[in-house]
Amino acid sequence: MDLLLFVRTHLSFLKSWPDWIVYVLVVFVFAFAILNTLVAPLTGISTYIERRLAGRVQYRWGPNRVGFRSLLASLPITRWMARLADKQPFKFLGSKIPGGLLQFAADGLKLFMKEDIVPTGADKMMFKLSPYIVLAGSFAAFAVFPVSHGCSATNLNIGIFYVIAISSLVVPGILMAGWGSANKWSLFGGMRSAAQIVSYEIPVGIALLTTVMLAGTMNMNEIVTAQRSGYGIESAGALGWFAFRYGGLMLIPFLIYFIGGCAEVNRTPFDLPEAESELVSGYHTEYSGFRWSFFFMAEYSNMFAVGAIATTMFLGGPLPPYPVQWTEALFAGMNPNLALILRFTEGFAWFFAKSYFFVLVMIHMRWTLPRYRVDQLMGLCYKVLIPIALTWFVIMCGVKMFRMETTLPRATAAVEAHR
Amino acid sequence: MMPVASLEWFLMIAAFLFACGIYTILTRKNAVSVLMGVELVLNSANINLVAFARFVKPAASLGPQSVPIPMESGAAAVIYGAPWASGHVFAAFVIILAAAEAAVALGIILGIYRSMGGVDVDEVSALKG
Amino acid sequence: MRFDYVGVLVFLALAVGFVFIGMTAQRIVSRLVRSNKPGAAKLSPYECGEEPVGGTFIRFNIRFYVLALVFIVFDVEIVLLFPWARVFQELYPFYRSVIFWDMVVFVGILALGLAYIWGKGDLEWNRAFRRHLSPAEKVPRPAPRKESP
Amino acid sequence: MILTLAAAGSSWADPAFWVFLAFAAMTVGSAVLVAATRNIVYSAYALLLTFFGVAGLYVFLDADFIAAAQVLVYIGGILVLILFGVMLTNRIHDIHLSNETTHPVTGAIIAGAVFLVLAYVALRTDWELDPRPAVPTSQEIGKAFMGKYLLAFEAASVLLLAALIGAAYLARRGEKE
Repeated sequence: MDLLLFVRTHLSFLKSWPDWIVYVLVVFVFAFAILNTLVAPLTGISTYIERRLAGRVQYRWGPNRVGFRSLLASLPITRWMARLADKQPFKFLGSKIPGGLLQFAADGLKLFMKEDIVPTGADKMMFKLSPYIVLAGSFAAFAVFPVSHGCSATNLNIGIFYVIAISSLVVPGILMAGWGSANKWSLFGGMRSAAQIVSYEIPVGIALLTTVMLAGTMNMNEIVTAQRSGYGIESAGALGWFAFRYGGLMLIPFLIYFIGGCAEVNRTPFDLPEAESELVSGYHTEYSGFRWSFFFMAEYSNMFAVGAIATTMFLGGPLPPYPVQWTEALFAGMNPNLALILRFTEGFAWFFAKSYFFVLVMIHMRWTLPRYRVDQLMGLCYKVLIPIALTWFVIMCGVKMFRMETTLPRATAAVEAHR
Repeated sequence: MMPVASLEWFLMIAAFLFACGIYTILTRKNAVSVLMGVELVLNSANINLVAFARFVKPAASLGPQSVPIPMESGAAAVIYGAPWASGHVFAAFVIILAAAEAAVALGIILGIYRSMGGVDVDEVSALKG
Repeated sequence: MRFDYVGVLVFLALAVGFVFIGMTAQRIVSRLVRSNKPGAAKLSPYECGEEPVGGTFIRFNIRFYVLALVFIVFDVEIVLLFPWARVFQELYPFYRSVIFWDMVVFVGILALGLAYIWGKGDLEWNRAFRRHLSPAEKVPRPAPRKESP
Repeated sequence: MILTLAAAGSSWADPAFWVFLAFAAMTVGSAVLVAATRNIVYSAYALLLTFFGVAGLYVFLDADFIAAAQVLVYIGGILVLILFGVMLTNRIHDIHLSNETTHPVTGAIIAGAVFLVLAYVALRTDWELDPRPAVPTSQEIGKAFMGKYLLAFEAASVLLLAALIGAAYLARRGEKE
C-alpha cells in the first residue's frame, strides 16, 4: 500500500496540498505512532515483564505493588484522587490493575524528577550529545520495517542494507558517551561495547546476505512478499518463511543472526560492556535521571529491532503462519474500508507477536545463562560464527544455483528473448 | 525527476572538502589527524565521482558497447547494467580503498607510537635514516 | 526515489526532537519540583563509592585494534557482496555457474586472510598477556596434592 | 559565486533545495571543524558529521546504495577505527587532548589556492550534461561488478587480503616490543 496514494484517496481534503507536505505529515504521524507504541511505552512494559520473569526465575516476587492507586498517592497534586480511590465506588480500580504493572510509570516519573548530574571533568558537550546519536541510530532503523502487509513508513529500495548501515551510527555514539564521561569504567565499557557491536555485525550481515541472495531483493516489503510461497506451493503459510525453506538449511543463518543480534544489544550472556562485577555499568555509568533513560530506551528498542529484523528476514514478517491467501480471500468480500483495517490489524498483530517473541526469548536468556568471558565472546564471533556464516552462505548459493539449474528451460527462454 | 541542485553545487562542496583535507594534512602534527584529512580528500573525490555519474554524459568507453561479447544493445543493458553505474562502482572502490588504507595507516601509527612514544609526524620525519 | 528518504530524515529528526523535548521538559518541570544540590562527592567520577584512583588513562589492549581491523575488512566485503546477492538470480541465466564461482573466489580469498590471522594467533584475546609475563611472574602450576592415606 | 550557482538551475522555492542547503552547510561546516578544532576527539566527531552530510549529498544525487555504504563503512567502520586509534595512541590524562598545528598560514594559503583552482575548473568547464534517470542503483552496480568490473571486484578482495595481513603483521610487531 503506497502511503501517499492511500492518504490521497482516503482523506480528500489533502488533495490540494503539495506532495511533500502530505508525505512529511504522513511519515511523521507514522513515526510518531511507532515511537509511542513500539519504542517508549514498550520499553516500560518490557521492563515490567523482564522483572516479573526475573522474579519467577529467581523464585521471588517481581514488582507487585505499584498499581493505579499508589501512583496517584505518590504525587502531591493527585493524592486526593488516591484517597478517593480507597472509597467504595472506585475501589475496584485498585484491584483490577495488576500490582506492579505501573511500576514502569513510577520509575519513569522518578527518572524524570531526578537530579541531572554531569560529573566534573566530563566533556559536557559530548556527554550531552551522545544520547541523541544513540537513540537516533536505533530509532531510524524502524523506518523500513514492514509493520503490516506492504506497509512501512518508507519503502526504501535498499531496505535491509539501510538498516545495517544506520544501526552502525550507534557505535560512535556509545564511544562518545564513554569518552565524555571522564570515567575509566565508562571509557572501557564503551570500548568493549563498540568492539563487540562491530564484531558481531559481520556474522549478522552475512546471515542477512543469505536471505537477500535467496529473495533477490533488499527491499523489506518485497522480501516479505517472497515468503508468501515456497516449496512450489502458491499459498505456503509458514512453510514459505525463509527460516524453513530449503528443508531447514536456512535455520543455520537464522540462528547465527539471532545469536549475533543478541550480542549486538549487549545483553547477557553477551553483556561484557556492562559486566557489573568488572565495569560498573558500562558506558552509561555516569548517566543519571532522564538522560540515562534514553540509553535504556535505545537498548529495548534495539532488542525489538533485532526481533523485527529476524521476523522480517526469516519468519515472514507480517505474514501469518496459515496461508495469507485465505484471509485475503475472506476480506475480499467485505466492505473495502473494513477489509483494509482488518488486513492491517492482522499483519500488525502477527508482526508484533513474532517480534516480541524474540524480545521475550532475550529476556529469558538474560536470567538463565551466565556471562561469557571476553576471549570466549570474541572467539565465538571470529572462530565460530563468521566461518560458519560464510560457509553456509556459499552452500546456500550453491543450493540456489542447483534449484535454478533444474528450472533452466525457463531461464534459457529468458536469455533467448534478449538475443 | 531532476536533481534539486546543479552539478556546480556538488563540485564546489567537493572542492571545499578537498581544501579542508589538504589543510588538515599539511598543518596537523598528530598522525591520526593527518589520516582524518586523507579521509576528507577521499570523500571529496567520491562526491565528484557520484555527481558526474548523475549529471554528465558517460564516455563511450564506459558504455556496454565496449564489452567484447557480441550482443544486441538491449540485452547488453540487461546484463552489463547502465553506463552511469561506472561512477558508482568507482565510488564503491574508493570506499574500499579508504577502509584498507585506514586499517594499514593505523597499524603503522600504532607501530610508531609503540617504538617512539608519540605520533607527531614532524618528529618521525626527523628520526628517519 | 529521493522522496523515500524524506521518511528517514523524519525518523532521525523525531528521535533527536524526542531527546531534546524530553531533556527540555525535564529541565523546566524539575526546576519546580526536584532538588538540585551538586557537591564535590556527587560530581566526582563514580567508582562504586571508592575515591577515584588515577586519571582516566587506561592502557588499552591492542586487541581492540586487531578486532576493528578484521571487522572493517569483512564489513567492506559485506558491502561488496550485497550488490552481488541482489543480481545473483537475475544474471544467473546469462552467466550460469560463472557468477557463482566469482563469488566463491572473492569469499575464498578473504577466508584465506581470516585463516592466516587465525593461524598466527591474532584472534587470541589473552595471548599477549601470557607472553608478557616473565617466567618468574608466571603462576606455577599447583603441585598435585598428596593423597593422604 | 553563490549567485552563479543559484542561477544554474536551482529553485529557491523548492523545499528539497533548502534541505540540500542544510546538508551542504553541515558537510562544509563540520569539515572546517575537522581542520580547525583544537581537540582531536572533536575533530573525529566533526568527521562523523561530515561523513553523514556527504551521505545526505549522495541521496540528493540519487545514489542510494553508495549513501548507505558511506554510512556503514565510513561511520560504522573507519570512524570507529580512527576513534580506537585516538584512544590507543594518546595518554589520556585529560579528555581535552590537544591537537597541535604547524604553519597554519602556509597551509591555509596552499589549501585556498587548491580550492580556487578546483572551483575555477568546476565553474568554467562546459560540462556535457546528460542527467541519468533517478532509478535504484544497487542492481546496476551489481551488474557492473559482474560485467565490466569483474576483475576489479576480485582484485578488491586481494587488496583487502593484503590490508588484513599487513595490518595484522604491523600490530603483531608492535606487540612484541
